[in-house]
Amino acid sequence: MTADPVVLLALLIAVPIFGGMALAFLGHSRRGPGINVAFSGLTLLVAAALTTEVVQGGPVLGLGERFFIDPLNAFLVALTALVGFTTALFSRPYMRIERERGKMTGPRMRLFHSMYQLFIAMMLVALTTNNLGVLWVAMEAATLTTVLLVSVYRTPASLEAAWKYFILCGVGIAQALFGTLLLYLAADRVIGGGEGALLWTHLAAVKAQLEPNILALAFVFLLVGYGTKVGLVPLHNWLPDAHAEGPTPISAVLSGLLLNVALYAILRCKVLADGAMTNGLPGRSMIGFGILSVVVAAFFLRRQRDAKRMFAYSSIEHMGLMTFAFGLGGPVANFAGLLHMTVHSLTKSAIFFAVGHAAQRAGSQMMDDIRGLLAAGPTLGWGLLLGSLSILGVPPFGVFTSEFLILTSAMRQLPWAAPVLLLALGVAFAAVFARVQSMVFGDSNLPPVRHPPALLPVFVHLGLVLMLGLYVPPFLAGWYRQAAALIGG
Amino acid sequence: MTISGAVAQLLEIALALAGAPLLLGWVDQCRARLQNRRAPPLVQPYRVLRKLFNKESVVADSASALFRMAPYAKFGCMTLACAIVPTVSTDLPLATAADAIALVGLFALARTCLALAAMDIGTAFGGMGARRDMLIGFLAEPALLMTLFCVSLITHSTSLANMVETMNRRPFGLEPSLAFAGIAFTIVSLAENTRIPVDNPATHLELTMIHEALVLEYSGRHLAMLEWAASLKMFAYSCIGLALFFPWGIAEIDTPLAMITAVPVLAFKLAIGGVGLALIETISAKMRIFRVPEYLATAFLLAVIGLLVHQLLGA
Amino acid sequence: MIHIDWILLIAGGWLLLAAVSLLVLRATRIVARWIFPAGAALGLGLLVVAIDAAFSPAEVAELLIGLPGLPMHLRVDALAAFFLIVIGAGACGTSLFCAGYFRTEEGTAPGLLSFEYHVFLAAMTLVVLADDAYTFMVMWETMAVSSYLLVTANHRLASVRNAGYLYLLIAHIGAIALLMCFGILQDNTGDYRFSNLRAVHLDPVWSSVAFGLAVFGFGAKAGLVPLHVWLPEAHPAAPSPVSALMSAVMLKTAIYGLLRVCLDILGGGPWWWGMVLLALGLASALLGVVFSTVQTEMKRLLAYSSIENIGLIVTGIGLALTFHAYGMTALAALALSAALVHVLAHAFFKSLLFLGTGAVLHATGERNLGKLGGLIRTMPWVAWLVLAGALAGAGLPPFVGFVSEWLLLQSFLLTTILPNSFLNMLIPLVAAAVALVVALAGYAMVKFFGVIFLGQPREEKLLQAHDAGSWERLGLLWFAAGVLLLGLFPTLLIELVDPVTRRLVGGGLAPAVQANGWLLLAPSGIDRASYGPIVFLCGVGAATLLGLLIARGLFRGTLRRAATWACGMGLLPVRDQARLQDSAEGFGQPIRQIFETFFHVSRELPAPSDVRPRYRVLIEDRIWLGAYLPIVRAVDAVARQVGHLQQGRISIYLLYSFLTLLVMLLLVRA
Amino acid sequence: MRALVEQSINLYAAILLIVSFAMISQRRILSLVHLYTAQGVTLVLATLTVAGLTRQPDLYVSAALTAVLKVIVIPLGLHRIIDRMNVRWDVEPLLNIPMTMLVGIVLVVFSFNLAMPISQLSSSIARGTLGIALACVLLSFMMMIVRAKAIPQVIGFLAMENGLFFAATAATNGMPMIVELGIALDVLVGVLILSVFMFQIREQFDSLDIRHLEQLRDDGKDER
Repeated sequence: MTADPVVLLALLIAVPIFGGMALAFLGHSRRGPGINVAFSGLTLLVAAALTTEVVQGGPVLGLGERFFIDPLNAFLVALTALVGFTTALFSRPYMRIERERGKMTGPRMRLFHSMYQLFIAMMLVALTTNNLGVLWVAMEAATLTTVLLVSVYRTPASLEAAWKYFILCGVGIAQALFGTLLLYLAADRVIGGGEGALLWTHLAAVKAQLEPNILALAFVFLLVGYGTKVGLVPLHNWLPDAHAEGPTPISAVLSGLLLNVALYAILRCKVLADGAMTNGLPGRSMIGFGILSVVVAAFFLRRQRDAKRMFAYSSIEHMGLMTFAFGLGGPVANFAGLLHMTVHSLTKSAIFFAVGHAAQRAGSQMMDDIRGLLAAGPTLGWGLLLGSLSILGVPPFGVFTSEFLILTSAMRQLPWAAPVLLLALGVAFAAVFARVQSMVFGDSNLPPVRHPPALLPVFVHLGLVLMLGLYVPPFLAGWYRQAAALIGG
Repeated sequence: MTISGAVAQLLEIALALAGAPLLLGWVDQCRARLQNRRAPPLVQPYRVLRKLFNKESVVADSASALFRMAPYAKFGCMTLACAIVPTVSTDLPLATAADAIALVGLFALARTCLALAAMDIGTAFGGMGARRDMLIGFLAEPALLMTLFCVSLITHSTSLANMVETMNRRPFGLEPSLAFAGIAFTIVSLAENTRIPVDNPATHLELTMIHEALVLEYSGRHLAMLEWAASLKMFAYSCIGLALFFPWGIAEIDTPLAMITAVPVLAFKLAIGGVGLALIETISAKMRIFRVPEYLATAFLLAVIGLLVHQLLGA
Repeated sequence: MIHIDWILLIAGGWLLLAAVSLLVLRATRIVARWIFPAGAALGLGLLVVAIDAAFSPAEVAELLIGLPGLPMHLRVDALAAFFLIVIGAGACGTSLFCAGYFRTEEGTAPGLLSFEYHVFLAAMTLVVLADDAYTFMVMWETMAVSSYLLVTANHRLASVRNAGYLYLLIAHIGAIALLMCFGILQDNTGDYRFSNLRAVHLDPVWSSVAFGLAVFGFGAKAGLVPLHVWLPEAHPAAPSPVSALMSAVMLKTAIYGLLRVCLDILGGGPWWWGMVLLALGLASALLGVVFSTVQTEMKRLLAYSSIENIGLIVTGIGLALTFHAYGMTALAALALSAALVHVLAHAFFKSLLFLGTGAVLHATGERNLGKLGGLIRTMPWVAWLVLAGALAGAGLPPFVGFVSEWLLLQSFLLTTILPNSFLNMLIPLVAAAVALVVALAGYAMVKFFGVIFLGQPREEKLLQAHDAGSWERLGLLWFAAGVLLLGLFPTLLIELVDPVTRRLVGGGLAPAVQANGWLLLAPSGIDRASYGPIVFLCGVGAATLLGLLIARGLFRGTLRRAATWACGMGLLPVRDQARLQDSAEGFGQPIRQIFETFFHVSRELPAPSDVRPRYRVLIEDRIWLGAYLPIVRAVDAVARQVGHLQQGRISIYLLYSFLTLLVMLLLVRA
Repeated sequence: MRALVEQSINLYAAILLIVSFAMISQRRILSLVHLYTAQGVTLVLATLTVAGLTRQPDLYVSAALTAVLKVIVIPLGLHRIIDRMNVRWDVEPLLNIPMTMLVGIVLVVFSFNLAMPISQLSSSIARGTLGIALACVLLSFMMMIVRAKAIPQVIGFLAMENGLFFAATAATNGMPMIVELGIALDVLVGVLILSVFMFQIREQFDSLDIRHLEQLRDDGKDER
């Protein structure tokens, strides 16, 4: 197919926005979930077409330089569209059951579906925009949409979670805005005012001339700001609450996509900061945040009794690991970090699907109430078991691949850091696997549910992760390499 | 292998089979004399064997084939042991088949067979005997091995014939490590041959008996084989000790005729040894079964100290 | 390139069988009668190919899959080939046994079991073939996971679940250590091929760190003290054929890794490396054997005995490393050969014993030694075949267990004066300890065989025990034959390990051995030491025959069968008479007394007034109580402290963010 | 004349700072809203001034936006909420007020010396005010930390937004139009959502004291 990539780019953003509007009216109907799936599928198709275009034709820069696709965001766009689609598939039966149990009502369904589409749209905007200001706006918008999704059950717990999510992320994002402002200030002196001064491509072109002092300040604000959304310790506190109390599909996309997008934003800024500064401050601060997150999250894992909460902490741990990798820099570590982004979001969303369904059947998210998933439903049990093994870094799944690269390259670059990380990983393994095993094995206590779960996505994701563990497609590897070089190999 | 070698081999085996009970008789006689009792005749062991061969042998209902094979297996092992140890000559075709370590393995094999056989019937005594015997075994084997190592560190060889030759050839000199080894060896061989102070073959007191508990279920020809094997074992041990620590007068490959003189020399040495053994048994008292580990541990330590001494003084 | 292709084909075949068995998930007959025998055939094939490969030059191959820029590199050299032989032999016999074993599904569908089983086999094969760190780690962990799934086959039992958890956890921590080890070895080159790791030159400190990590990582898999705790839990939990494979083959892959990293990649090191291994090996051997003598559960007993044997192997390797450090090639070769031969020996007899316990378990449903006994009458096949394994395990001639023991002691004995007087003091002590361990192993084996198969049945149900089926017999027979034949032809074993020792320490025993013909094993000159198992066996046989003839000739009496005299207890019912026998606890009691310090013993003694008095003694591992539980407690304490970070108040959370910002800003200003 | 106008910007900046301090010290919620409105007005004036000096049409638009949003819509909304829920007083803040003021002064000093080197580099006419803007941001941040009720927290959040807006105007003569619009939209939506929340919280916990929202925790003290 030879569609104009720019058109596809426009479609990519238009489709979900339109879907959101449509579902604002149709979301509550019986066909609502179907429509949701349809729009997500359409988005996925557009993304696929765009991807093929980029694979053949290379990077795209369009719509008055406002939007672009380069190796760094190409795979993230595809990933977002894919996970968005599979999550829509999963949420179809899931939300039906929730509705029959009275946890969801018609208006809430409408809210859920339209906000879901808008959320996807905002993430795609954030990923594809070339304008750092727009990036900020999109991030904020994505936060707002998800706030409503987290609190959709209107239970005290979900309200509390949503409130914390809103306030903490709002404040964080505000700091990011200040950072963006400083960036603009710095660019202002080099390129002169106007919108061009916020276009990443322009900034990247002149990054060496940007004033280091301002950039340092700006990067701090951006790191702390977007870092809050990445869930870096000690800015992470909203994350477990939001994941645990929202509907499972939302937990899946939050962990699988939103965190990635936030990290992506940090990466964009890091490129500029690195260009301007010579003292490698960005790298070091990211390493610090990364290690702290991994270690703290590992110990938090030991204390969890709520399944979704536990895997939320595991997300913190893995985002920390990626941050560490990017902070480490160098072709290998960057490559590994990008790979880890991919496999983590696939695996983690798959896990949330499995856990969510299990919790729905058990009628409780407490892990002590969930028993014998293998006996209850082999696909469910195996999905959770394999998913957890994969996320814990057991080969031949892709998570191991990236961890292997990250840790082996860290071992000689930061000999003191690698053991700490590995210790934390050991603790995390012990903590998570003990729980998972008790959930998966033994005799089942779960009643059946009326609608068969859509667990196909689980195995699609795990299959992809398995593939990435044994074989990375050349074009993907190519993107990773170029992106790694872009981030500063 | 040479003709003389074959001759020597056959001579040794014949000598062992014929002479082993005699040695037993001699020791008993000496002991009786030392304890001024009326001594049994020298040929008493032969009479015992004949008596047993003429009695009926009773086999337990629950006994498996293992039970009936064990006595012959033990007899075989002991015969081979006697065949390997250079008593009259070091030019033995069979000696290459097993060196010192393999010899220890041979003894262990025999012990294991008998222990299993004892457990086969499934009486309280059998199990008890097996347990005690294995206990002694696992302590005695390493000690025996260590004593042999002491010698082989000097001779740089573990093949018995070679060890004996080297010991024989080297100029007479005091070797402290050998002293330790010798004492250790004596202790071990007392334990291994179920003599006082470890065990008393003359009693059947269930609290104390070890070897007798093992063979309690045997009778008739099986018991005869076991008795004979026991005497062979004692013969073998004595010969090892004599050959390693008093290696004089043993024929070598280049001096086959020395065999003729070797036999009386051996008889003489054995007689002395028997007296010594009887003496030890007379002056020492039987110890409690729980003390045996300490006793054998002493032997083990002595042997190890022997090794260390050898290393310290440098060979 | 022929061998490696064949080997890959076989591994692929196993994977194919795995896939197929997923299709016939519940068709027990098909799985048992077709898939497992096919797997056995592949194992035999691997054995043959590997034997041929051992004597031919190294071959390499690349797979299409793997990391971008790092396809999976495979390589079969002498070392790999030797361990492939172990895998092939083990897989062949065990699969044969499995064909008869998995009649009923134990918690997991037979198809699934066979899937995990064959993936396990393939993974082990590829671990040995791997020629770059990534492939190695992937296969290593695949092996761990598949075996974990096999261990937890019967996951409805809590004990099995816990055992599996402990196993996978320790395996994973070991793998993490290996990860760090390879991270050091690749030394920032970003090139993980072993050829490159060999080429990299590390400074001594780093290489010693790498060595330490390798010992930790592989020790965790091999069950070296103090990382052995998973072994006695996992082996009893697993189905017996799986225990057999894990104990006989999987532990050996750890030995392989140790050799590969320490001797091949790092190319040896300072003398104290050897001492470290020596110490660890001896500790494991002693602890393992002492614990195995006091066990009351047959598979735990064997598991501890595995720890002991691994300890002996590692001791040999340590000795070899020491000699290698001083350039004493011949001695290093001798010690290494001893270790390798023991690898093979242990693979055979331990499989035999574990499979035997499997047959017993199936026939009686009883794993507690206190409830077994007298099975030699109801299941003669199993009993007599297992006897061979037990004797080999006790290190008795003429079985294979003795050969390795003999070689090991030789390598201690023929120590010419080392340039290090401290070592000269040490070596004899080590030799003494080894001798002690071997003797104790005999004790444990007598207990194992005697209590299970001899004496009177301690339960009525044992009288109905049925002997093993034909497939199971075939499997047992395979290993029993191996145990005997390998013991009778040690020269062949030496030929087999010769290429490996040449590869690793640059010297071999083959020439010296060939000089004396195939009858006689004399690795260092016939006048120094020699052992001829065949002559030995013939000698014993002939003498036994002689004894038999003499007895027959002289015997005048008659032979009569009668009930045993049990001190007048004959009036008791049979069951209570059987109670008079030594129990498993009783048999272990002397050892328990002598080595009291090893255990943490808690007794439950009956009071004089007890109506139904009972005596229970619980024996625990001091290491578990003293090292592991504190770690768990520490982690929990830290976790509790960390938990306070998330104490619910939003103001505090905002404060975190605020302070973080301020701190970062200060850092920037500074 | 021009000089005078330029200095007027600094005056507005000073007013903003004072208002921020007043907010910290103010207990009555209603007067908090008033202060917020005052802040908005100052902001509008400042924006207009800069617009007039730099002849930038964008700035007029953003000034208008500010006027509509932060002077009219949001304060009205807040008033209605306060009436509906009749919450007049904030409970005692977590940190007593004099203490807060002290910390606030420290923050001002800190942000001044942080912004000093940068504002030298700024090409804007109002470069000196960057430090003040930063100070406002940090002060509102602190206010959010110490206040224990939902509404003051929200007002703090909005004040923070104002500080940022002022920074944008002063330091860089305003962000590009598209960004300004986006930000304004986000703020609007955010306020809407927050007000919805406040009603929901109210009906769930029948109080706006956010110290009820402390059930999700991992320090083992939870009763779940």
